Amino acid sequence: MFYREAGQFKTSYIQDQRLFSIVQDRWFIAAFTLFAFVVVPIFASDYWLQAILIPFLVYAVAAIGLNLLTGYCGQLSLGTGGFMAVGAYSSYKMTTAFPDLNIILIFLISGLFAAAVGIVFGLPSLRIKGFYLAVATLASQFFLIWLFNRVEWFYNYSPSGTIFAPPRTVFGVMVTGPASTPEVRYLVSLTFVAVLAVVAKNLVRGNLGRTWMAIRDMDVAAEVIGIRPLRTKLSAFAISSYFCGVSGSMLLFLWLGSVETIVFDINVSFLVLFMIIVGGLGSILGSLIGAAFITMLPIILTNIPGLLNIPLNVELAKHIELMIFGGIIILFLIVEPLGLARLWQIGKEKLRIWPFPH
Amino acid sequence: MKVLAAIFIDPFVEMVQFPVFFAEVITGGIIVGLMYALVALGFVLIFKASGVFNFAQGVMVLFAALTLAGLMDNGVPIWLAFILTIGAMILLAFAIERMVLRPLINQPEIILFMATIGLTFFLQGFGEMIWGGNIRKLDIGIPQRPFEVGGMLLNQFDLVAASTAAILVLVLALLFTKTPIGRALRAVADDHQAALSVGISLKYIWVIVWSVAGIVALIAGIMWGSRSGVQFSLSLVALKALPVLILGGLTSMPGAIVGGLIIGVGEKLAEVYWGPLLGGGIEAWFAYVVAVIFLLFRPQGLFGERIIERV
Amino acid sequence: MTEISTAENTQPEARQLGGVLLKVDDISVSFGEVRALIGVSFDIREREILSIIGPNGAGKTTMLNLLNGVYSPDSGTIVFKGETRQRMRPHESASLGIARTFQNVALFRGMSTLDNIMTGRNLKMSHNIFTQGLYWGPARRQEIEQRAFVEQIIDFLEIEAIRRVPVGRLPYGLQKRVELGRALAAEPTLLLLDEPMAGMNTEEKEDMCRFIFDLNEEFGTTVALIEHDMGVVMDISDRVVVLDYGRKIADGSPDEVRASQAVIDAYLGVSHDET
Amino acid sequence: MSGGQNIAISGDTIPELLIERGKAQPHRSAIREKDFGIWQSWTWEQVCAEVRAFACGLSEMGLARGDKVAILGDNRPRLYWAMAAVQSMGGVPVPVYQDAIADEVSYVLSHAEIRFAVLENQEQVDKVLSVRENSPALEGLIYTDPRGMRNYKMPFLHGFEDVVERGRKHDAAQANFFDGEVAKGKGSDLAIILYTSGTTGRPKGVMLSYDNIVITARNANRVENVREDEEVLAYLPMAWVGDHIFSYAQALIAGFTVSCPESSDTLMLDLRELGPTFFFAPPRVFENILTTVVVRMEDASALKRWMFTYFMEVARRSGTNILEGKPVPLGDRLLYAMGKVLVYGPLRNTLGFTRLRRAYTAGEAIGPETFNFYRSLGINLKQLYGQTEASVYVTIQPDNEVKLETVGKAAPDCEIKIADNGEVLYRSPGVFLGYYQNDDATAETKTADGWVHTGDAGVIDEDGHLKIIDRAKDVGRLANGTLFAPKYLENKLKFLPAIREAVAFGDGSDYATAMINIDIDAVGNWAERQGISYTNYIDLADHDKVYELVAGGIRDINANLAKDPNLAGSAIRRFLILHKELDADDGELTRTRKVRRGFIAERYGTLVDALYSNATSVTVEAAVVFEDGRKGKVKADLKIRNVDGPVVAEPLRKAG
Repeated sequence: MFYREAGQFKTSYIQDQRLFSIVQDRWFIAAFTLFAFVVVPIFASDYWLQAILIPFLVYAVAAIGLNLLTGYCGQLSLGTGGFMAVGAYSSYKMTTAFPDLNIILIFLISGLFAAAVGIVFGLPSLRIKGFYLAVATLASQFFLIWLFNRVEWFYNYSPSGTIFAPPRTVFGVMVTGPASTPEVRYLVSLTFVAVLAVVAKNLVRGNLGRTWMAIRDMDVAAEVIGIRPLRTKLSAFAISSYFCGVSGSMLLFLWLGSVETIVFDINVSFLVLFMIIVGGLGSILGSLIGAAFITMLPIILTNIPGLLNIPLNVELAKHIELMIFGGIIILFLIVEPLGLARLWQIGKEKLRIWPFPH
Repeated sequence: MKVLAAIFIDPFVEMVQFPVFFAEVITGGIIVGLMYALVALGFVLIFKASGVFNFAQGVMVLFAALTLAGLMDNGVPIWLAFILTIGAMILLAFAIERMVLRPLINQPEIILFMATIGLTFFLQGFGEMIWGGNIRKLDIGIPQRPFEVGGMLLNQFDLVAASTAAILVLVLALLFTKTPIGRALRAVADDHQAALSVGISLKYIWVIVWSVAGIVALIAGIMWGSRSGVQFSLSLVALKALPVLILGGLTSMPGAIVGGLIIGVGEKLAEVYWGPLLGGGIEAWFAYVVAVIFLLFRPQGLFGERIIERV
Repeated sequence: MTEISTAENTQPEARQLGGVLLKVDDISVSFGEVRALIGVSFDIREREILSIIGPNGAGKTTMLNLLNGVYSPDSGTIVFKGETRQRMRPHESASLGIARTFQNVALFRGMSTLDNIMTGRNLKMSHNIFTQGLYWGPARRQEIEQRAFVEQIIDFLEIEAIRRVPVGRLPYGLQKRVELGRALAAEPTLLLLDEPMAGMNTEEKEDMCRFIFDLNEEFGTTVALIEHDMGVVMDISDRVVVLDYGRKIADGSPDEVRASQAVIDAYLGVSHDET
Repeated sequence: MSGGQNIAISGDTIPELLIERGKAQPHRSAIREKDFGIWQSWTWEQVCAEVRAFACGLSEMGLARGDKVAILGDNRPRLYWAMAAVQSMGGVPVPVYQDAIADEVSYVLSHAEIRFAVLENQEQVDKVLSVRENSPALEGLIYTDPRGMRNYKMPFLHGFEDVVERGRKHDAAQANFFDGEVAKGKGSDLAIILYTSGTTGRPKGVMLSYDNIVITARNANRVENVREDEEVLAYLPMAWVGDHIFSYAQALIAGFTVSCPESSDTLMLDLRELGPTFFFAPPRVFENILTTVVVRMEDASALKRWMFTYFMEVARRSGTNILEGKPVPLGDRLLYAMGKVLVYGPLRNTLGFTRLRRAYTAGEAIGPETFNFYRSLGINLKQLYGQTEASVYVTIQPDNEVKLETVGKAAPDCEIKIADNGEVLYRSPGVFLGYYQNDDATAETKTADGWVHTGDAGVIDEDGHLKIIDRAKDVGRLANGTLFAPKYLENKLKFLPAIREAVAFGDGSDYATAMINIDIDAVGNWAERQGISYTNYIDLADHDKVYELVAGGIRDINANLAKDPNLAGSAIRRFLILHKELDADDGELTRTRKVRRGFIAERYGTLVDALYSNATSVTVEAAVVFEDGRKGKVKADLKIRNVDGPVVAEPLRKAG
């Protein structure tokens, strides 16, 4: 309805292949970005930032990462939590070892560690597929968590086994540690999400992304046209883990401030998996939507009884929440396996050809 | 040098020096292994017949145990509680077939897999909502008395558990090979279309399989439950059953047993003899790593059917 | 088809076939008890269109799978461009310049026509993650270049209209065409087509024939294809190899093959879909 | 200067203008072609270079001044360049309809003594090769698309690029040759020969001079305020004068960009992408688009359909007025504004008309619904009246003076007069030189003092708008001398939804009458709503209510006619509804579904007589060909109905 595409013709492939080729879309994105960067930090309460927006952003990065691996390359992984842990712990080690190193830089490097680990645990994908692989990734999950639990070196021998985000500044602004304001941490997280999302989008629309999807859709045919299965899968594992790693660092430094290994246990892996199922497998946008949905859900669920002032003891609420979670996942798989992103896409198409139905 | 010795020499020396203890460790491993096998069996059943990798098997174990324990705590006589629980599991099977499997028929198996993960959450929430989240004791009167054989301590309970597992496997094996249902199940497993064409209702098959899996889960639940109480952690046992499963091969019942034993024993040995070196607690991942390394050399598992790519 | 329509007013040069491009030497392969191919030998010559025919289960597809490394022979050798090899991975054969299509279309269903064919260019593209992630510099440039090349294939196969359509939604005939496009994108020296016209109506078959002719003409691509429609085979082939129960029973020009007693027997022996 | 920001360029011939344009705006895009998925563009500078090179190449091949060069193919940049190149060398391009069959092509080739032919692709090459021997003058063929040409080894076949190459060398050798040749051209020179597919006999080659084309185009650009930022889709045949003026001459003079679609079957998509600002199409195209809109809306959700119909109603009420800046009640303005967001805007977008500043239609009478539909959407759709012989423009509807039934006012510098027999004559700078090698034809069409017979009968209404009423030869007079234009009446009748076909009589009689074919679908629906049951066409056609319906329509038409003093007399007094649908298989219609009045008049003589008696019914027995080809007879009693129109005695008496 709002689209006016007549006359938006392309005279070069550059125009034709740009990220948002429709003018109206570009306006929308611009407006939205402005809103997210300017309006939100001004008006959002600390609760909103700390309890909803920042977690959302942190998980969004992980979700994008997992979607690259599972949604685009078709390799189901249950090891997300482990890779996030690698990011968190490696950045913790780095920043405590080199306090002067720019924290942003550390985030980016921590991703590399996760990527390396990802490659190691991706190796089995050469030989094993599907469920077997999924289980293999569980191995990484358990092993890594165990590792960070047992090897005191990782948490600098602190008796509690907890790691803390030390105060660090960027351009004189305090971005981590107890003294940092939620606004700042929100903005940093948002920047990471924005940049990484674009990077991911570029990857999947480029040659690499196509080879991933080729492997996903029909690996035999893919190999026949010259795609090297191992290299392709490993690249997916590496990049996916990179995203998860950065997400892990963000979780420690920009959200919680202090974590123990329990934070990264198997349930995180499931949580992120749910995000991409609900959001949409094989869609970057979907990863974001899914992350938003799953982070909001519990908050909504816990608030509903309050709003309807139905007395509900905490434990019961917890159980119901679990049920609803599971229910929603099954529902989505049945109703719209391609997730919310698909619904969004359909809606957009309808607007483009409005008033015609198809 | 010291380290290498600690890894490659000392443990074995130890084993030889204290054979009885070693034997105890082994038997302990076997028992645990059989318990794993019990859980793994549920997976295999469902996977064989419906091609679904039922991640929820573990929670079914918890659910079954919870129901049984819950009923008994409310004064229901054991035999009735047992029957009621079985009924509940069959009901559950129906519900799952109707609400999850049927709508998702012909979907890629990975989707079904994810659905069972959703199911896991749902069942856990459901079970705990009804019976509460706190730990329950489950005592169905299996004697726990320890006794000694050839100098090593054994527990009657363990023997019971072991034999139950063994019997169960035997029964299932018969069910699958001898009865018409079993043959039908296998037909479905091999080729849905074929199965349908010979007039076997998929729906019917699935309900049966999931019911049987439910009952298996109940048994496993009883075993684990009476051992270490009924609580959420029970469903984690399932996670441990996964490596057993891929080790044995997703489609092989003997595989599940053997896999269970290997994992059980291996894990115990590793924990006892090598664990200390690594700061202990290695059974958290040992099973997985073993399984993965093994898979690298035999992707289809011990007894799994070979996957051949058709072009 | 092209040739016919212009026959009366042109002097089409006699098709001169080059030297041997690929040599199959005494190949045998079996799966378990099944002996799929037994001591088969023949060669494919540069710039020719070679048809491999035979009753169902004669081992035709298996032969293609051997040629591009999906299977490896139990015994015998394959010499391609002068180099002998026992076994190799499909992606290696792809980088050597062998492309193929499949009997039952093997497209990447999640992708559009354009992306499918673009994927066919993967060997021509770099894998630098950083430039791709930023969609900047070389990465962007190569995307543009390859797009331009792919568009020529789209133009060649006359599928402009379905450029953006997810291949899953396309009718069978068009899917086959897209798959051919994906194979062509690799600029192969040897193109293996597994029943390119199966399940097509007459018109689609004519189109497909035209494309096979044209690509053989324009790009000088050598084509080895499996086909059941004898009319087509006799029409477009320079030479024909006939397999029956894993053995080669004839090999030669369409006319020679048509005359061969062995072939006649083989085809009388089987009573089904041929021609 | 029109459009303000336009850069005016001077020059008498197309080549001069092209060079000027190239100098004036070297880097502005001149032409585009949807190819390989994007709109490949060429700047004026590049176009000049291509034309220059190709021109030199042609003369290398021996093209001499005055030589005729055929251009055959879809709208393609290279073919347009070829035209310009030929003109630069003093040659005469002769575009041929790309879908013409071999012997039509053959006729043009030989009649115009073509020496060279520039052909789009293998298909066209094959076509020409098949008839080559009939035209001895033909020396060289040039093809622009090498696809499939590999095996064509004839010496007289050349690829476009090769010719360009040769041209470049030649140009490098003697740099000022090209400009020299261009300089030789004069405004009065023959610029192009356009063959008009005459309704009867062989096509005639209309010779147009540079003056004809350039001056006409300049005028058109001025009055229609055509600017250099226009976008035009060149999709109508290059051999048709319209395309030559709109997307060749006017484009060059105004300096706007012309775009060629990818292929005929992607036309609508390309149209949507391009979003032209300047669009010409014959009525049927507009009608087809409207039909698809209706069809596509049918399977929309109920809510959407309601919204659509509601706002289209709003548009029908006030859209046109708003477009023409007439006063409209505030309420409607608001509704219309809302509709713009919800319906009109999106609809124009999906049709590709978002940026449309003006759209033209001509050639046939356009139906009221269609015409009003577009105008009510805020699309400035206008009718014009033109001919190849006039370099298109004879009359055009000025903005805000658009009337459905007229074709507008005289184009600039164009004089119009109506001959006594009602035929329209015009004289304008665009008037053609003559028919190529057909002086007789020229003589009978064009008077010594430059007036051209259009062959159409028309009248000029009070505010000076020309109204075309029929072919001149078909126009007759009633006994009392008032003008009688059957086609005009028939069109008016046909535009009634209830009527499918109509045949009007009256020449030499006291009053006009008509035979009607009802539209079985439209009337059928209406009948169901009225609760009228019927079994088949005859049954329905015979129904009194149906007669009533038709009579009502005719009454309105008569009222409408009464407004026009020239036509008031020809009100329809009596009519009957035919017992069978007129059918091409029975020879009652031409294959293009035009009624063959004469044939019908004699076949149904009895009916005609009855119409002019005062019988109230007549028995008819007509031969029909059934579906299965069997011939048979149908017998029926047909009612004849009088229509009591408004009394229009006055003009009758005057005329008498």
